[in-house]
Amino acid sequence: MDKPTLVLGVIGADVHAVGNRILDYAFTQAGFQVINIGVLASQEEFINAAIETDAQALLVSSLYGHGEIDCRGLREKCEEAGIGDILIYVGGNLVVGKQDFGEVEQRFLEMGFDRVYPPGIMPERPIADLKRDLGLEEGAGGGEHPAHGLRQHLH
Amino acid sequence: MDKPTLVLGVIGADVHAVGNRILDYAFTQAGFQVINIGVLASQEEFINAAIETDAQALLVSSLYGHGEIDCRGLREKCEEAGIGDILIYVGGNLVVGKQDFGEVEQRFLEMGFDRVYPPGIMPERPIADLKRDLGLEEGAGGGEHPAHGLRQHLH
Amino acid sequence: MEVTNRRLDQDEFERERQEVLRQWMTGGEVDLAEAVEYQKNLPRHKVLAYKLEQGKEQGITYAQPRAGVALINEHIELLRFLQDEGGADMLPTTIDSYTRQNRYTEAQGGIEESRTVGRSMLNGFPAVNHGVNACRRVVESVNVPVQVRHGTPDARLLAEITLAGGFTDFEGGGISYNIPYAKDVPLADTIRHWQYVDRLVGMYEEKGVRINREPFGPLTGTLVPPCISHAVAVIEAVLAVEQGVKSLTLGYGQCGNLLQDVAAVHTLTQLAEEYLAKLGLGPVSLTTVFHQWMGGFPQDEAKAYGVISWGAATAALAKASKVIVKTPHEALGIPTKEANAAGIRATKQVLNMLKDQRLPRTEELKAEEDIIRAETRAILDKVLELGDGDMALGAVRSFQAGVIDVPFAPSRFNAGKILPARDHQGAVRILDFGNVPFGQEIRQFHQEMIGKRGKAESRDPSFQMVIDDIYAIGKGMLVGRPR
Amino acid sequence: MEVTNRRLDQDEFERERQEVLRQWMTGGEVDLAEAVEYQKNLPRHKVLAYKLEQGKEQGITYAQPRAGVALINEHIELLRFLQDEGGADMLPTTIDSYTRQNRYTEAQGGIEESRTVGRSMLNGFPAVNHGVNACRRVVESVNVPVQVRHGTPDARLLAEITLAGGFTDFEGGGISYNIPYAKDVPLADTIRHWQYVDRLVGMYEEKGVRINREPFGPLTGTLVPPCISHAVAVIEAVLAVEQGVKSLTLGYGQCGNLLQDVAAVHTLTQLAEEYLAKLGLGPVSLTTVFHQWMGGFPQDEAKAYGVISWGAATAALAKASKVIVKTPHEALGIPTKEANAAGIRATKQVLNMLKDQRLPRTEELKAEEDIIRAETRAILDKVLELGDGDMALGAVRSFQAGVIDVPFAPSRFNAGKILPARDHQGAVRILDFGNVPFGQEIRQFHQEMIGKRGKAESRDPSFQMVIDDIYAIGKGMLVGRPR
Ligand code: B12
Ligand code: B12
Repeated sequence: MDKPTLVLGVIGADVHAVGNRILDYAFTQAGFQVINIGVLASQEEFINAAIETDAQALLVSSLYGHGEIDCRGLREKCEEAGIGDILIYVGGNLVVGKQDFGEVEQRFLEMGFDRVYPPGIMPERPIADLKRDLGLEEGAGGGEHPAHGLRQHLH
Repeated sequence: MDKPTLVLGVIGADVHAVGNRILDYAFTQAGFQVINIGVLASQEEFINAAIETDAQALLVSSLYGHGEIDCRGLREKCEEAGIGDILIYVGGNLVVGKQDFGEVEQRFLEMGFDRVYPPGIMPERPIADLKRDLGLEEGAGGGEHPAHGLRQHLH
Repeated sequence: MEVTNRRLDQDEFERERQEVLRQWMTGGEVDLAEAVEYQKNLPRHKVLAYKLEQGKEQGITYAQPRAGVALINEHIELLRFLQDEGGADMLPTTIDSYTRQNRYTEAQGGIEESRTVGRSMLNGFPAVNHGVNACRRVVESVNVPVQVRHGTPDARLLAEITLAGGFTDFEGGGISYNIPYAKDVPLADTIRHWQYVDRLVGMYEEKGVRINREPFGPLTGTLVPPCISHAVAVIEAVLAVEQGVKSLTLGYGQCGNLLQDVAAVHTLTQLAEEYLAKLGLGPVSLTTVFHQWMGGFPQDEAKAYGVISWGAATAALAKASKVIVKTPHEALGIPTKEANAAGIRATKQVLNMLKDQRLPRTEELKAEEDIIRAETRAILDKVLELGDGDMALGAVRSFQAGVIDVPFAPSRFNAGKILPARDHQGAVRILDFGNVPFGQEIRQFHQEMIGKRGKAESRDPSFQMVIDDIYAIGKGMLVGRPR
Repeated sequence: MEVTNRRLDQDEFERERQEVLRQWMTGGEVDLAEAVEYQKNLPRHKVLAYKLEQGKEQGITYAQPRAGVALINEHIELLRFLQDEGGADMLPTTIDSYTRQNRYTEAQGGIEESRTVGRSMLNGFPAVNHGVNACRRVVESVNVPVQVRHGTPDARLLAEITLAGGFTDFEGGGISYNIPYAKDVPLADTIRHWQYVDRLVGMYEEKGVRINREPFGPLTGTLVPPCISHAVAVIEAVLAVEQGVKSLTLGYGQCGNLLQDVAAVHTLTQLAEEYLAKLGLGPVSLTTVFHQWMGGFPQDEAKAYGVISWGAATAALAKASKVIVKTPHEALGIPTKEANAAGIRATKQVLNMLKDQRLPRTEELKAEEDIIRAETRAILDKVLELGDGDMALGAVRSFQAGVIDVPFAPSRFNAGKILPARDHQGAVRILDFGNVPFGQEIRQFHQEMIGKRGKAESRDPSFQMVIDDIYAIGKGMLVGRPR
């Protein structure tokens, strides 16, 4: 079986490269095909890379605080590009300042993201989540994570 | 004119001696006759010293947290001993823990103290206050400090 | 009363013991044989002496808070919180001030009032009033060793109850818990009372239970020159070992100058070993405890974190065995459990980051060590001389003579003539020696060091300089410069 | 584009200037002659270069925060708060990330949206969009000097506007604001753009206005070995001085090991002086800036205070001229003004307490200094060789060849082959040298140091070790030990 493919990148005018490098390494180690478009990535670059490589997921990082502005409309653009059902995860320091994560998560779920991670998350959890969401884990299917369910519901 | 006399001490089972030593020095330098009864001083010791030396004020320190228990009834005992009108100031870390000072002040004013000082106060202010309350400062009389006024009112 | 440094006679001790156990009703709960069994059944990781030895081997500096409240359940909750949320390596039970003065009736009042008002009206845990079983509940509720920390001139009953109660470490000493903590208690009395405590620990030791003893290093916590606290620590070590204590942690309170503080930690156990050997005592296991700055703190929490972290850094660079942690509430009042845990976490972050670093040995460091050794020996040799070779007798006579003199101590058995002041780099030196028996060379050194500072500040060293130094750290400085 | 280290031709500069000032409408507000007058009228205590020189004489380490929000009034309020409540010795204006990428339209959007939602939607102050007069309002609202801090590969317009706006210090450089801050911008371009900035500063200098320039020391902030950041700092100093800059503050980001960090600060200006002299440049005024740990922080605020305070302690012991302060919110997001002020206060408490202390010179410290000097010279000599004696050319070619290689940098003009890892004491060493031109002796030193750690951890050094080190401080350690 082919390795599941994902597109990894840091969105907007954001140059934080360290977490990106670690995620690349960790997801590769975990058996994924990682297409790493690096920092300063536009929404278009994410979508084009996904279409070209037939990826099953986008892993969007935003560290520098402009995540809310930069991520807006990404789901809609995916839909327009015909990959509206692709999984989209987002993580990092998504907003300016120390804000209640519950509210931040809610905002991003409403923007169409499937999973939203709090600052400083270690790779283990998103790796497990992605395997589950892609149905790669034994006896596991997508959607049982409440957040994921919520997004499905909102769309 | 004789130097105004005050009794200085640390009340209860309290052994904090450093502030006591500095207050002794500072009030002496400021022209007062300081009768220092030191640490571990009981209410009775304060009162006896005041009667013996005909003191105009008691300066009660409590640092260790039991101030509330230790200071209770001091004003009443003074009244019984016939020095009910003596000025009583209290300062230090009066209660257990970091509590709102406004409330602490209120509690001690109600217990009959004339002035109540927050943690870590420098000697300058109480010296000025005492001079004013004793009418030693040019053109100044006692009682214009709101706390002082309040105590007068409560009694 | 006269006191000498001789192991207490067993019969005399037993008679005294019956009296002690009658001082408060909970004394009746103590049964030594049963207590020894209880202690023996404690898992090793709950025994402080073993943990300290383990840490010593691995070069770890542990972090320990201070904490105690009036009621048992609240106290347990507090300790658990400090263990789980603070990451405390070892826990304390800080005793309230009434108990410290053996005022058990007032302590009882405090317990009751705390129940009524729903917050602790006592500044610590009244272990005597609560009794043996309550202590065991405390010890059993946590996963790390628990130590009794207090300030009790006569701690005989407290020791009986808490050691039977499963505590494995007992702070204090006949000098260090008298001079800074009492006004009117003769030194011979407290030394004698602490011989009792040490003898009790010795008895546990003989029955196979290791209790660690920790003389209280910082004394008044306020500008105490290392030689003074070292002299006291060494004397208390000698007295304890004579009574059969085998495991000791010697303490020192941070002064703030890195070189002086590291030198102080380095020389502390060296000097104790030296005098123990000289007096034919030992071998014993010696470790060190470094107290983060014990004097007046800044009220601002961020600044307090700065002071706390600098203490942690010094402890780590000096490789102290453990560090006693202050909290961001220090200047204001007994900390909440959250503030206490936060102090531990800040401390542990620094300890962990500096775990594998130490201050390299330099000429300057060696010079500080040399001066501390020379000063401490000058004092201790005089103590032995005054005591005709007996440390207990010598200690009493030395305090009488002002040979040992603790700055700002409340006790009238302390001469109170010494005046400390910081030098230009913030090391604590001596401005007025009182009767501390230093030779010309040492005196000159202190005068020069303080003189340099005076020159830099264009003022003559005086009591005002001392006052400025007392306030300095609270105001965000180390050296109290004139404005 | 090819770039050489020669002073820009004045005519060419003037032509370019007209273009630059047309990049955004606010460029029209700049009038150099008037700006020089404005700068000349600033009181001395508001000029960063003078303050730094004063501090250097007195051996003071200043504290400076980072801070910037989208809207002018809020930005002024923020700076005032940091000055009054934090006690900041000098203030920043941190520029937002759109402005840094010259995306002024998006910055404008951020300004508008910030107005609408009532909180800053930008991670900094969009100075270009706000223009010259807004900058002056900022400068006039506070009592200490203000510096522009950013991360802008092409900062020509930003420099024009902010220097005309009364800022007296400008951070950045052609390498240090490209390699860590860009992906696709050729190095020759940014070096050229920063020659413009430096030339502009040189013109102010020639007209009697002293603007300080500060190359960005920490680069990616993540395990950057001192020799790499030193090499970049020296090159940027050389480039700046060539354009007429007379006052420079060289930067270094804390690695965490005390000896290495102090050695790094000590060698930084030495090496710059050495190469400036070698190239016949100078004299200039050189000072240093120490950045508290720039990599991943712990989320817990108490732990963050520990990291912050340890940075402050190192800066003070190294006698850096100033320290850039982190905040207890670092791991989570742009700090509130309260958290920012708290970081400054914790820092200043430690700086003040250590003001008169320094780390004594030891063999170990000297050894660290020697190795940093040897490594940096190995790199810089190769840079000059590759550039045929020209630092600008050499820098471009060196990055191409991986002779200078910044760990974890996003730029594709950086080789990205080097891998750093900590040794057993936490000093940052090099695990994979890539093409960094070290001789056998230096290589062996690094291998041995990391080898010792590997042995202690019973594992072979690998990328996993690097990852562990990246996470370590965030998890409360310095060295990322295996669990
Ligand atoms: C040094 C110190 C000690 C030393 C004291 C040595 C000695 N014998 O003097 C030692 C280590 C022995 C000690 C012991 C204890 N301490 Co203590 N100690 C301190 C500390 C760090 C500094 C006190 C000091 O010397 N300050 C410097 C002097 C100059 O300032 P000051 O005392 O505040 O006095 C000034 C002002 O307050 C004012 N003032 C004081 N009294 C009065 C009265 C009047 C009328 C006026 C006008 C002004 C005034 O003027 C003084 C001069 O400026 C404080 C915390 C702090 N402040 O940082 C804790 C502190 C006072 N201690 C405390 C406690 C609880 C204890 C112990 C019970 C141990 C424990 N549980 O941790 C024991 C108590 C022993 C006893 N029976 O009293 C608590 C009190 C808690 C509370 N109120 O909620 C404090 C606040 C620490 C804390 N946050 O937990 N302590
Ligand atoms: C190092 C660093 C820098 C370096 C970056 C070097 C480089 N090119 O990589 C430098 C110094 C250049 C820098 C610059 C800036 N930075 Co910066 N930086 C940091 C810092 C200290 C560490 C980041 C890091 O490397 N962490 C280590 C890695 C391993 O962790 P990570 O990035 O968080 O990624 C992990 C997880 O978050 C997660 N994750 C990340 N993305 C995703 C995505 C998905 C889908 C999933 C599942 C998981 C996931 O997995 C990763 C691996 O565990 C953080 C604060 C912190 N965290 O301590 C600030 C921080 C991110 N920076 C910040 C800012 C604002 C900036 C600047 C604008 C400057 C400024 N104003 O101070 C510029 C921005 C430049 C730009 N255009 O982007 C802010 C962001 C604020 C906010 N969101 O509110 C932070 C939080 C600091 C702060 N509190 O102010 N920075």
